Amino acid sequence: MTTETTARETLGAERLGMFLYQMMLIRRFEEKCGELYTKGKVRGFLHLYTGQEACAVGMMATLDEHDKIVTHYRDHGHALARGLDPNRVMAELCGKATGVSGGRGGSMHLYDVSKGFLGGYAIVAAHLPLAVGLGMAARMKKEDSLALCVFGDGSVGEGEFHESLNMSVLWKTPTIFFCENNLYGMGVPFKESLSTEIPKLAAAYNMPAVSVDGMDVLAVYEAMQKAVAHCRAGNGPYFIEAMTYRYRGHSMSDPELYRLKDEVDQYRKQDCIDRLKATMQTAGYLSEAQFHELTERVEQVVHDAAEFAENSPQPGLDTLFDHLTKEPAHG
Amino acid sequence: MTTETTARETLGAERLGMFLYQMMLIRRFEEKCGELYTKGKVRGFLHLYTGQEACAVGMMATLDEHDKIVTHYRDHGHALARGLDPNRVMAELCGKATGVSGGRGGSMHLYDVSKGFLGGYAIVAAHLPLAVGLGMAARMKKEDSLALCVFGDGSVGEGEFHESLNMSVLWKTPTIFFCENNLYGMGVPFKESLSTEIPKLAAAYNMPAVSVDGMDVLAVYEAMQKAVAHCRAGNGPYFIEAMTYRYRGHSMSDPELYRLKDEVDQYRKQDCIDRLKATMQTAGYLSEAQFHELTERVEQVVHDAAEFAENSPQPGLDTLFDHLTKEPAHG
Amino acid sequence: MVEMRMRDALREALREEMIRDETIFLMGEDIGAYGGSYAVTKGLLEEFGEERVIDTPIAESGIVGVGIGAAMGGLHPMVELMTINFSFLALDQIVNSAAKLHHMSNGQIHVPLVIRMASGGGSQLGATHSHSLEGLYAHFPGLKVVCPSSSADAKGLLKRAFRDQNTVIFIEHTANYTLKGEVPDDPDYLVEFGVANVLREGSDVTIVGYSGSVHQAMRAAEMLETQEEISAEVIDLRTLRPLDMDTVIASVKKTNRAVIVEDDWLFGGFGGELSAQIMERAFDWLDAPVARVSCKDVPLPYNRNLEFAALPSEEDVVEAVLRMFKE
Amino acid sequence: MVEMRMRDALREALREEMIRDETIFLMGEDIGAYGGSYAVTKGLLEEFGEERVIDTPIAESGIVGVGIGAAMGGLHPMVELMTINFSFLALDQIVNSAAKLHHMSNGQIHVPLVIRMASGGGSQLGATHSHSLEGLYAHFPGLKVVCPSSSADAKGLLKRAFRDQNTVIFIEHTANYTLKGEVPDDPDYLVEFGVANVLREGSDVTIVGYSGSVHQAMRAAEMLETQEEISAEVIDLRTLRPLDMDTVIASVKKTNRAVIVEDDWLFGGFGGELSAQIMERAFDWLDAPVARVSCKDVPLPYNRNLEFAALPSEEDVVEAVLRMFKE
Ligand SMILES: Cc1ncc(C[n+]2csc(CCOP(=O)(O)OP(=O)(O)O)c2C)c(N)n1
Ligand SMILES: Cc1ncc(C[n+]2csc(CCOP(=O)(O)OP(=O)(O)O)c2C)c(N)n1
Ligand SMILES: [Mg+2]
Ligand SMILES: [Mg+2]
Repeated sequence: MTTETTARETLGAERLGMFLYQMMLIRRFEEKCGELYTKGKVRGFLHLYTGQEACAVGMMATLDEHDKIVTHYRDHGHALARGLDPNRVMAELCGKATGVSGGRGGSMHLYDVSKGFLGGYAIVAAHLPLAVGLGMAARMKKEDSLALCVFGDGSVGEGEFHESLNMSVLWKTPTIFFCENNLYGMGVPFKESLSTEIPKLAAAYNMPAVSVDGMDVLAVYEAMQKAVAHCRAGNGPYFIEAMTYRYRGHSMSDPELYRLKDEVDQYRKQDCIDRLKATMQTAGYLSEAQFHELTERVEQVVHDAAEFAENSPQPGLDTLFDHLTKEPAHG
Repeated sequence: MTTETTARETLGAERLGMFLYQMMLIRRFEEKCGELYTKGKVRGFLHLYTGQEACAVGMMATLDEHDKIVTHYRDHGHALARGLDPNRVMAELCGKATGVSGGRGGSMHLYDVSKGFLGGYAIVAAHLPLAVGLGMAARMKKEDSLALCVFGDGSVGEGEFHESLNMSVLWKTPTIFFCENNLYGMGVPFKESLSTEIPKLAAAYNMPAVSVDGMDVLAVYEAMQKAVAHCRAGNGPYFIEAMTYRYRGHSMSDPELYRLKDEVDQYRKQDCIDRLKATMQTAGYLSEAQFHELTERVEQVVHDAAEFAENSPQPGLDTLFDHLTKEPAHG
Repeated sequence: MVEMRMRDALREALREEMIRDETIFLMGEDIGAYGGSYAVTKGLLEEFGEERVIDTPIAESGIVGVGIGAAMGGLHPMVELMTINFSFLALDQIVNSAAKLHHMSNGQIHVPLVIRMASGGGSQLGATHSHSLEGLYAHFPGLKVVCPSSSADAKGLLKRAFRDQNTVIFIEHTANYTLKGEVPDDPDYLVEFGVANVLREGSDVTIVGYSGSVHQAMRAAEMLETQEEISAEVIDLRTLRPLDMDTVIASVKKTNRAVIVEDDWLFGGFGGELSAQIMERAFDWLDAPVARVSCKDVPLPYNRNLEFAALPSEEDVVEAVLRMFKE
Repeated sequence: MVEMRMRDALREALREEMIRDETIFLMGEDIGAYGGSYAVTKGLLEEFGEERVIDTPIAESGIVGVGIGAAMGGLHPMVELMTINFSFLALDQIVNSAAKLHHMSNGQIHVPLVIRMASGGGSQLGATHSHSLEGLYAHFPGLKVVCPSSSADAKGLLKRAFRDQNTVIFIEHTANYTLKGEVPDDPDYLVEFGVANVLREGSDVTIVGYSGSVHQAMRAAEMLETQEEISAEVIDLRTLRPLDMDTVIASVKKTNRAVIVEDDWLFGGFGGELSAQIMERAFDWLDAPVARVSCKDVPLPYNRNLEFAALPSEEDVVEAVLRMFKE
């Protein structure tokens, strides 16, 4: 409770309203993606983020514009919370030329370098060392920026998890490892794929490692603030495990044979949006009218994004060989 | 001191004599290898084991004949301590048809399946998962055997270290991870390649992990006894770090620019052979005559091995395509 | 004979082999409760229990290594790597341990292991999830590389894989999973390795495919027949290592022309091997250079139009054949 | 011009480029105090300090990934993987991250990274330590693959690699490290990618090599000249991606015969690509099938005789050429 009070008060009505808006936007955006997938407008693998919104919003709120972000394939929430244009994100999911990756990337590979959003990665754990390298570059260039790396509980079993944590501590890189522990890697409960607790393992590399309630945006925000301060002070990496839950299947083709409807319902009761809404209402930060307005705004933005995507052109066939390699600077 | 007394007394003069003999054999064998390398009889990469003999002898003394062993490329000591024929080991180093691997393997790849010695592996850490699989097979076949996996401190940074430890605990495989920490991975001090202490990291996976004096054969023996008992009782894997030191360079081509002669001399003062010899003399287990006799026996065995290797035939060129694949059982 | 989809035929093969041989067990990512990401192992956890159907952590190198160790320990594991895209992570274990141990140990060790994975593009999964690496695996001595194109072959080849004493890389093109076909129900139905399948006889040109590309080859052959009165022979290689070149060469000596179709990138792909061997062994019979129809030299884009433009199509095959007849 | 061994030429290239461009730094296994396992980086730690010459843990995938990240972050790293044998472990990072990010991000990201590794057999290092994988890397769009055969090329190509904005796989055959040759001392001496080198002119047959095999090709050419009065043209490809086929084709159109020499296994190797392209583009000029001289289809054995029997030799090249003239 103290945590909540402190964070709530420091942030104030306006920023909390922003958090709520972003979480609602992500929620609605994801629902729309699901619809568009069913209609065949979005294709390939689609991994929805509903349930986990507090993670994305809480983490991004603490970063500077110069910070760098790499995340996994479940990346829409992170992209939107980082401020990528919803129109261009949706266009990307529809494979359009106006998409953030020109239609080449798709749902799993959103990029916006102008925002330091260096991509969603689809090979589990492969972006962890990239985040160490990004931190290393920041340090070597004497920049004050840090690298945030988001990944799931299932990634912890990969060798690169280990290699990356070790190197980040050895070289004191300003890297925040943010593990969204939604209890499953596809259909496998993380307790069946990992012999230990995630923060315990991370701490064994000699870096600070904490576990927070990932369905409480304020808890995520506070943990991230500490992590950011730690990195900016030149103390090396920091590890956060956020306990969360995804409401939908792993991807659109998941028959969800491995968990019970009951469990999902249980987690929906702790919904991050409901919780922040309640907190704000209790604090007198949010009237019903304001909430209604937010809902409408979100509806409009998502509607516009879908329209934009729909009306955008396909990339031309003549662009097939574009961007295969970058022309050498020397000519 | 108590450790030493207990182990010394339980083992008695005969077994300790055997330990001493084996360590002396390995020492002399390795020196001979070095000579033969200089003469061009042994080629390729040659990694000598001198200084680390207590590890090999202490560990192998605790195993049963059904147990399985996989080790790294610095494998002569393990092979000899496991009871592989010195003649055939030396013949292998010389690439002869009579070698334990028919001359195909060389120094880094000694095999004797009849002794459960399933090989030296030259890709750092690649044999760790094999040892988990061997343990798994033993468990699934309800055999009482276990798998011993030997590797160096440098291997700890590889992803497969992590993947293997995790799976061995998850599946409770009877696997002993034995890390010979000789302070360097080639020229890199392990403190510069690992952000933490090895047993601390291993313990984080939820398995027992200890560190022992790897230049004291009795300490190694006792630690291994506990590990073996733990595995045989069905409790899953066990981790041992043995602190040791290699007297020679990483391989024959190592210019040793990364360490001082002084450091080597320091470690030579704790030499495992000298120490066991002193312990045995104090206990009245070893007369000068007996020691002299051991020295001569070792000399003879190594001499014979070199002769055997020298006089053995090369594999025929017509065998080049042998053992590419095993013919299917069904026809 | 029963009609079934390839995924069901594969499941039947696994079931029958697990019943036949108690040393066989399955391990892999999401093969248990989830039923396998392409539903191949669905129901097997329930039937055979947790000891024989094991969900693993996401750790490709490690799980292949565990499979190798278990095989060395006397079992016959099947490791499912979900998709071939993730197998890059396990390549060291496959190439340096599984493929070489028999040779390096002078025949003392062998590694009876089946590694299954889904392969191929065309589903808009993007650049990292659309690889075709059958040819890459075929390059390494010590392995066997199998890539069925039909339900019957899938069953017969997978069962055959479990009768082998070596590591078999078993590659399933995702586009084939839902194809239906007649499958013999004889529990000893095996398809031998290294025996190509002449799917269609013809006299004017030989079209060689494997894995997914067999179907483009067949469709192209039909188009050639009906639209151009060109009679094409179609050969499905079935296994790339061992490779049945004799069947291909005999065909080319009859037709005097050959086209190779594969999903993988053309440059440095397996088609080069096939093309070179045809030239080496049927030089004097060739009326035109051997043609290759393969993936364009780009990572596969997500966008549908771009992806289709990059992948080889039956139209591309027809075009390649027509070009031969024009020159 | 100074005469130096290839390893010294490589070191010079690194030094000069590090002086020229502050964003360049080196990381890798034992490149610091040890000086590099083939002594290429010897002295650089002392000269440039620990910030720019970084010893890494043994973690191939991780260190390549860190290099990619650092490149994305605005630096130009060189990652040394010690030998190509260990690069299997880093292949996913190389193929799925380094090679594809520029394309997948629609040109927003690029990965200016040089990955150096030693390659080749012939030193009795056994099956796991004797790979030749130049061709394997050349298969993947988005990469550049460079494999010098002389001191001058080594320097000019490595310097050129640091002027590139993409990931360059830089492969050094261990047999070349001690070869001496004249090297220009101009700090802006660059050898362009995609320009093959005609090392020797000839009129009867074209011998194509790269990396280590260039030297077998040259020795074979001399044997052919002195012993058989056959005039061989020898081409060093220098880079496999981009590949300069024009030079090869022009030569074959002149000589009407071609032999490809490579250290890698023949089956499914890069020689197939070369052979196929020659046939495709010079079909009517060929008097005999293109021949391939490569490694036998076995893991390389430790024993010297067996290893030599497996690897391609100049005698094998001569034989292949003579066979062409006999048929
Ligand atoms: C190296 C690799 N192996 C397997 C996969 C297939 N795969 C995609 S997502 C996933 C589960 C990852 O779970 P987690 O990290 O917990 O993330 P979540 O999906 O729960 O957000 C798997 C196995 C992959 N993409 N990459
Ligand atoms: C995957 C891999 N990377 C690099 C190497 C090269 N290499 C051989 S031994 C070695 C050092 C290993 O050190 P450690 O594990 O401590 O064993 P030690 O040699 O000290 O016994 C290295 C880097 C290798 N063989 N395999
Ligand atoms: Mg998860
Ligand atoms: Mg060591």
